[in-house]
Amino acid sequence: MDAAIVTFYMFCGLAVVAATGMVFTKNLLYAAGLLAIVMLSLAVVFIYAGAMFLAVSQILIYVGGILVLIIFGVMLTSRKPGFSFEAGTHYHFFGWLAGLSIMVILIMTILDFDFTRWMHPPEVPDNLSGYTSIQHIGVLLMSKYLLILELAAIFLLVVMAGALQIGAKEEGGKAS
Amino acid sequence: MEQEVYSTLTETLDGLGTFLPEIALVASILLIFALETFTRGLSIQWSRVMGIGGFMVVLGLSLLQWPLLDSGNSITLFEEMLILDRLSVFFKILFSIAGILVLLFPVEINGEPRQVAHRFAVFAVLILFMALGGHLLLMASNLLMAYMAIEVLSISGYLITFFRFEKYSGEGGIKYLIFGGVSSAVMLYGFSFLYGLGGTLDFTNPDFFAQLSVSSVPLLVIAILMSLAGILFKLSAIPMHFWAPDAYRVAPTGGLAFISVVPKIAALVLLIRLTPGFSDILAATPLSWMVLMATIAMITMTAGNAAALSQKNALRLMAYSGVAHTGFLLIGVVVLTEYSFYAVVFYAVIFALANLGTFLLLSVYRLNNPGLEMSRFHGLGFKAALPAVLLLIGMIALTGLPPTAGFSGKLLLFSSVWESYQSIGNTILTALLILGILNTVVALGFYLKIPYLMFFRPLPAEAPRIQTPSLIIVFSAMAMFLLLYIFFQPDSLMRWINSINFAL
Amino acid sequence: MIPISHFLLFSAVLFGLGLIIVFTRKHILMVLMGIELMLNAVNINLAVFGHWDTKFQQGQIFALFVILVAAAEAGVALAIIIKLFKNFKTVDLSRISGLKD
Amino acid sequence: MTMDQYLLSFLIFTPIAGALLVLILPAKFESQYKLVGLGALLIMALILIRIYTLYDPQHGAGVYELEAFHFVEHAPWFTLDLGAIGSLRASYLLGVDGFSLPLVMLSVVVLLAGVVASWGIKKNLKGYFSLYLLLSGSVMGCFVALDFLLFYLFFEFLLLPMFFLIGLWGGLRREYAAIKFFLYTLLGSVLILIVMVMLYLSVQEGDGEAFFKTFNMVSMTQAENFIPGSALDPGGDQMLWGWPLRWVAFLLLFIGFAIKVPVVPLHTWLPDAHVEAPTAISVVLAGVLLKVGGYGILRAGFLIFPDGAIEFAGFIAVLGLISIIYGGLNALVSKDLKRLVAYSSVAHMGFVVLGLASLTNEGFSGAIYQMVSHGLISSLLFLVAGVLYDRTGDRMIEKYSGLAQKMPRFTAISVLGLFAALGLPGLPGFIAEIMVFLGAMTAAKGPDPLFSIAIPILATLGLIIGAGYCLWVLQRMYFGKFYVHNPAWEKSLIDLTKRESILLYSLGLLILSLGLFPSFLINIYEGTVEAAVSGILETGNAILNR
Amino acid sequence: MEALPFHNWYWDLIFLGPVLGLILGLVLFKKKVGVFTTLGMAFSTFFLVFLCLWNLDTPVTSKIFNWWHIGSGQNILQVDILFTSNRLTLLMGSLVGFIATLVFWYSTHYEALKGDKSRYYAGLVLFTFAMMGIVFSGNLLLTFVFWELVGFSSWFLIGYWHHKPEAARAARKAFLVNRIGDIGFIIALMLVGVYGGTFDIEVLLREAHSGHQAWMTWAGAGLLLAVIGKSAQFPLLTWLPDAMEGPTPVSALLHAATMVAAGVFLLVRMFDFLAEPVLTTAAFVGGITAFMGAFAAWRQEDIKKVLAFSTISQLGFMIASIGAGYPQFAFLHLFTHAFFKAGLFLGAGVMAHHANSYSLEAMGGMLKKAPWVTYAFIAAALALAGVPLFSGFISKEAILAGINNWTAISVREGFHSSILVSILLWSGVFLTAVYVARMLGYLLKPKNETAAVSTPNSQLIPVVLLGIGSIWLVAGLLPWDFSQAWIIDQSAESIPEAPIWMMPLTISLIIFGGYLGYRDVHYTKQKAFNRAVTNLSRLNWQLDAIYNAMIVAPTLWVAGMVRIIDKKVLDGLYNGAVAGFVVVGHFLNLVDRYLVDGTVHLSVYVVRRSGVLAKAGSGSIQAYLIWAALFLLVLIITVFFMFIGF
Repeated sequence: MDAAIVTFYMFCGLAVVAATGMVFTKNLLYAAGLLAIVMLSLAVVFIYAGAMFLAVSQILIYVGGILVLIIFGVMLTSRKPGFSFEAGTHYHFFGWLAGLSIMVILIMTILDFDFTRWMHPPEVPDNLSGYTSIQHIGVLLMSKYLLILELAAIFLLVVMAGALQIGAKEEGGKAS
Repeated sequence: MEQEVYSTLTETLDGLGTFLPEIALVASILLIFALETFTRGLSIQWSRVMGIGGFMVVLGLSLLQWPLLDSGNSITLFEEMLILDRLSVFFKILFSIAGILVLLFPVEINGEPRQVAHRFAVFAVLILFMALGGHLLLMASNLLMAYMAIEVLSISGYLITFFRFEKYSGEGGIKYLIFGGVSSAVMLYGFSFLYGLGGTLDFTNPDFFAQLSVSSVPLLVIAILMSLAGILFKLSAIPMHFWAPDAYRVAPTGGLAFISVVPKIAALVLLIRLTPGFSDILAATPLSWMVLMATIAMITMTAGNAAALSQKNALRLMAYSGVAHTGFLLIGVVVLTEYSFYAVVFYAVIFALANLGTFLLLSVYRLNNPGLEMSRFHGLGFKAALPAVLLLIGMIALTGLPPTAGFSGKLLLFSSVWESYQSIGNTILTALLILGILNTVVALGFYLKIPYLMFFRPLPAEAPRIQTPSLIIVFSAMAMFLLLYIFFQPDSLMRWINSINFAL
Repeated sequence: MIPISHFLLFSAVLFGLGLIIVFTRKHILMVLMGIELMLNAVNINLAVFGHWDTKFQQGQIFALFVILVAAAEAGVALAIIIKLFKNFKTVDLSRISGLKD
Repeated sequence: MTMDQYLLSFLIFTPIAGALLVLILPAKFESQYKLVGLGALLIMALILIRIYTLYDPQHGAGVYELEAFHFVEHAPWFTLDLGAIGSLRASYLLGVDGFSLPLVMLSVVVLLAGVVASWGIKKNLKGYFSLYLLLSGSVMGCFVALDFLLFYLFFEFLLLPMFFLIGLWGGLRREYAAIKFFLYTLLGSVLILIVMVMLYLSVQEGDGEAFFKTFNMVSMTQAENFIPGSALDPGGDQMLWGWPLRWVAFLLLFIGFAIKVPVVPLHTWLPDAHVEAPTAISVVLAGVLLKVGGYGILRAGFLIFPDGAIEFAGFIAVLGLISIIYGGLNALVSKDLKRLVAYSSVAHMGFVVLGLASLTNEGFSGAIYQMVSHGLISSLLFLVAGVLYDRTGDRMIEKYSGLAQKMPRFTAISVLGLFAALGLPGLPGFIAEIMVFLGAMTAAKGPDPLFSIAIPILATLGLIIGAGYCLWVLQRMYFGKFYVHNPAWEKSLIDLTKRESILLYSLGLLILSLGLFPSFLINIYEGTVEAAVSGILETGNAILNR
Repeated sequence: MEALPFHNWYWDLIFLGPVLGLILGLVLFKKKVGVFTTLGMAFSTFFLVFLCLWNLDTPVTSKIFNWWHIGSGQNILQVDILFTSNRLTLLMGSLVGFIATLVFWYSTHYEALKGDKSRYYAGLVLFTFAMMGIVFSGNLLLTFVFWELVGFSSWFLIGYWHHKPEAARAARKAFLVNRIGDIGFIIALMLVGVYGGTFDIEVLLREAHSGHQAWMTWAGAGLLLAVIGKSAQFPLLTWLPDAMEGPTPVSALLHAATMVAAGVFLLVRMFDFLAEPVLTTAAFVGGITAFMGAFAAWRQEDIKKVLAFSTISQLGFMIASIGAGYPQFAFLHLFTHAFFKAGLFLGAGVMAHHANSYSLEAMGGMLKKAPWVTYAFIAAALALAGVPLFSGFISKEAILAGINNWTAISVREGFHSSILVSILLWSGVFLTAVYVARMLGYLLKPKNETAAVSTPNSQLIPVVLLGIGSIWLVAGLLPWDFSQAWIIDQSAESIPEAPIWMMPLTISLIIFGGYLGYRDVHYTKQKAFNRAVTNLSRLNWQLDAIYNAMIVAPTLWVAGMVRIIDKKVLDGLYNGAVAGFVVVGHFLNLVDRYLVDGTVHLSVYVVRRSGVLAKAGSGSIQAYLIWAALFLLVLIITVFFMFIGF
């Protein structure tokens, strides 16, 4: 077996194990760490899917941004004496029932599906032969997806403003 | 490659001319931000003026787009990202009007005055932003675009929900957010399969559905069902409605009026655009689109009504009312005939109008009764008759009784169901019809509850004084008048709708 | 060449685990993490399907925007959670229930 | 006089204008509101007199041809383009024929009586009189509208004012009663709505250039206006759940109106609503609103679906019979005077249903006559109950005895009312009932096995029961030793005041003259009845034997 | 005699005399309203008698106007105001007028009517007016109108003393029982109107004459039922004794000429219309009633009750006679009966005034107190008993002869039970003698009271006149030969021969009965059998109790049940419908709990039951999510099953 393929399955396994750990761990910080592991593993998986750009973004935004945000959140919301990073569970029966059944159904349907269309490697159009996928994506972002990109910019701006307004301290000494 | 980039950019530039309303929205957002940042902060009045001005401009520009498009025409923009047709323009106009009204609502933000001004500026921006999301979703012809637009609507919704800055704001907001997050994740999962099986994200592309229908298997059904989850979430249809009561309970009334109208109608339009394709590809599977949507519609309207019956809070009641109305709106996409298309568009307009008017009036009552608990409506009808009577009209319109346009809407909707039953003969349509009509009766039970309390219960001794901001009364009166007028002259509205091209 | 179905199965498992986390964990941040997990699962799908969409790379770009939106959402969530924590002194979802009929 | 063309519109809009006037007048003029109400009703009465003098039965019978209607007003209302299936047209179409004119006349009288009876209302006059006038306008509209949508509009419009009038000015359990009334009637109107939808999608009319789907009720009566192949096409064979669709539609329509009539077992809203409503509203409810149901069965049910009418005549007759007996028996054991009158209404309206079901000249005549006579009689009786209630605030039969000694004039008018209710000859109820009996007997000759001779014969039992409760009330309340439950009432029990006397005596006089000179009324509608009956039998049998 | 040309305004004179008198009296001189009314009545009566003289044998039917009609052309159903003048109606009208005049006159000084008599006279006038209407009406529907009006005015007059609870009850009972009979009339009307196509009596009679049809039998049966009610025949006879609660003159009018006579008159009038089975039934009904009434009269304590039951019994004779096919004899008896019964009642009224009571015990020594009245009373009583030389003898003889003949024919045809009617009638004759003698015995029992009260002329003269009217001359010249009675139309039908043994038999029965009855006054021994008979007689065979138990109580029970159905079931259905899809098991519980609290509470209840959707248990967002997911799952699984082919 090809070493690359083994690596792929390893990382897949790692991610699944880490995610399963997230399900069971009591400690929030552990969970955050496990999530980081999942995301990093995913970055590897993305590479196997031929999505280099995405892999990089994954590490940058997810691990560097979102996860940090979450850890911030964990810290900020545990400013209580005697607080451990414990987080309990509930809805054991129905939660697991719903989640597991959906998972099983998804797995079953995927196994059921005939993927012959995706057996052959993708064809690269002639006019793109000179570009790497990252370059191509860059160009696309600035041309075809320009609108979305701009939208995303506005999106982030507004969300930031809103989030700031919400998260900001109350003025006039009413801050708690 | 360069050439392609060049042509794409040229096309994008050319397209900007038909993108003016959205540009105006963005411009107003930026303008408010700029003024907020570079001056000492906008006063409430100024934010209001800016926001309303923005919406006015958008309204004007949208109106200009109307004659631009002949009834048959549609323009695709930005490399098949967007599609501009009369349907979207029609609702853009509606959204702008709604936006203007929403910014007129009394300010319900808690806090110290200067902060309130800041917050209101952001609030105005969020409303504008939500309108932008609405516009984009109306025009979306691409799953990516649709996703982005839905997220714009969602996130601005979460934020707006918080914008009373009271104790429970956080709870309502976070519930909304978690529910929205999960449902958009589910939807995305569905989208990912649609994308994978269809080969493209552009659902106006004939290839998309052609490819999809090749693979008519359980996976496809699941993908469609999961994609629907997000759309149903925006529509607040069952089972994706659970966020509504809590979010409605805390959101500022104005924002609420917008949340209850814009995402719903925009998502409906998306659904209308998807319906022909979906029902075609599902035709090969045992699950028929008609049965699926009819079931969801029936459950939605029934459960919404049933749940609304027990509510003790006007806002939660309105939330469930919205759910029930979603059920009725979904009737339109059960069978997308030309008639039902007209009917559902008509109904959507009436619903928006009635909802806006009702929320306007509720905002009046909310000044003294921040939670809008029904127990504090007792006897208010005699204290201030005019808003009470207007509210009564609004509620009648929401119920769907004459002499309000709510009745005309329901009449057309039911007629369309009957008409398609006549031509198709599927019994689920009769079930839908009967259930829908019975639900109208049930709906009366809760819609009349507030007027009932206002007129039939004695005024408590320590009743609060009712402030009646004249502007709001005037606008709500106009809304109610319109509802009455459209009942008597439905063709005045229908003429517009008729000129929307059904072929999409 | 790894079969596409393996990617998809992997993503399905992650998605399911995310769902279970969302359903069963009491802590809001855990729920958020669950959502992120689900979004990641989606991204795998998008990326792997995007591999065949060489012309427009829609999958990757979609995934990119998903990450972007997820970040924004997390930001908003955090802001709300902080406020929530101020008011309720807890982030335990089972104990945040001020809004009931 | 050109104004004569618009008499019906005036009839509708005079009270509505009055309602607006009441709304506009500031609270300073509160004591004048009732005068506005009275004025509006008096103007309506004048308009009615004008209509009556101009009405010439020779001009036409109405029913099937718009030209044969009287005082027709026809204006476009709206036209909706519905895409591929064509356009939909509603019009402002008014007109009266022999069916509607008697009821219009009745309504004006009863509403006038109601406004006089409202003199004593103390609470929130503005609301009361504006709603009352609104109700008056809607009632008029119901009877003169010939466009189904317009009719439906007015029909629904009866609902809300009534809801508030009962719910705000009613008795102790007024809210329960109001809601019950509302839900029941709404259910009925929803059923009617379904059929209306089916109908307008099936019926078309042309204006020379194009065809329109139409709400025109007169067009709906003619088979050739149905679009071939449409759901309700008489020539087609559309089925729903194994039943011909036209039958289903007819039944829905019938049930919808039967709630309003009310027909047992759909009547339970009525006793509550009547008992709890204020006097004037009970009067209007019994005197006018129930007739809308009967009128609807006739105008919308029987004329548009003659096949259904023939098919279900036996069934409907049985329902009418049950109403007669059932309502009577209930009245027999009622302890509350108003409840007794309310149940007697159920019984009396049962005669209307039976008469209609007979599908004969006699039956139809009797049904219309019964509607008018019951309108007046029940109004009188409710006013009588109201007089007592005004004095003491209690209507329990057992709490009074020997009232005749204290209140002879009141007793006299009560005797008239109660004997009219039990169908004493010389009073209008008798004429109506005998006509209904004749009609039912004629129908029993027909082939319908369900409509057997037992129906008219059993229906006569209703007369005994009616005599039973009427006389029992007289014996228990008015005769015997004077006794009242509460000694304090002795002082408050005075004989009729001048206003009450005028009101009650003039109603009594009307009842008496209707009983003695029935031709006055019969002349108005006999042509219409004949045209309708022969038309229903002809087209109905043609459809059924197709 | 040459007939007079008949003008329509004659009817005005006949009908409006008393009415005008009443109005004039009310307007001019309220205190003397009785006098005016009497004069008016007398005028009309004179006119009628005058018409009798000239027009007796020239039937005239005049149409006054068309009251209403239905339909047109061939199908028209006309209801005209028709009045018929023929032998029967004119005679009856004169009789009614005569008796009414006397009663009106008598009432002017009737002491028990204190103060304002306008209400009383209005009632009387209406009563007479309605009776005249029945008599002359040529239209069956119109007859019914007057028929009911008679009922109404009897209700009014019986309940004249409305403050007396018994009077009020009696009035209601009278009207209600009559109403039951009227059902028959209405059914007859329906059949006549629908199958006959006209209400014109003459036309109907003509039609029936040319051949009976099946519907006529039923219509006739309906009419018989109506007559049974109005003429107080078995089984609807209980109201008449109670009707004694009204003023005595009213009783006189009611028993003699108006109310109960109307029934017999109707049968006579419609005789040709009645089919064979109806007549047979009538014979039996009459026979039974004649016996029952006579028996019930036997041991009554109250003189008015005795008279009331005697009326019932005598009416039974008449109905039986009609049933046997001899309407003329019935009419003859009606005629004679009118005189002597009015005399008896009016006399009883005077005597009761003297004795301050209607009790038989108190009646003694009347001969001293009011000799003329008593003589007249005795004459009338003897006529009632059918003693020869009095009018009653002639008419009763006629009836018995008729019955005898009928029985003979019937038995010959194999209808043996017809003998029963004969036996019943003969026993009736016997019992009549018994109770008359008993009554007279009480009356003549010496008593030492001398509180003489003078009798006003207005009362004395009518009583005496009626007493005179009780002798045979009123009926015919020969006191023993009924066939020569001047009322009998010799041409009309065959007059049966009375068998030779009949007259001796009747006379001996009367003598024997009279003896027994006279002894009964002094009969004091309390034997068990005697007590039982007394109870049975006095309580009129327990009919009231039986009817109460068998009809009234069940009706009220049914009504109560219906009420419960209405409240529980139908209201419950409504409330249940509001409740929606609540499981059936909860249904009854629901009705009980929420019947009163009503809709609003109910809807809340519904939602509490079905509100899982709103609450999802805990109100937590994750529960919501799980619900949504489960919903999705259900959908998906359904779809999978669809794929499999479920």
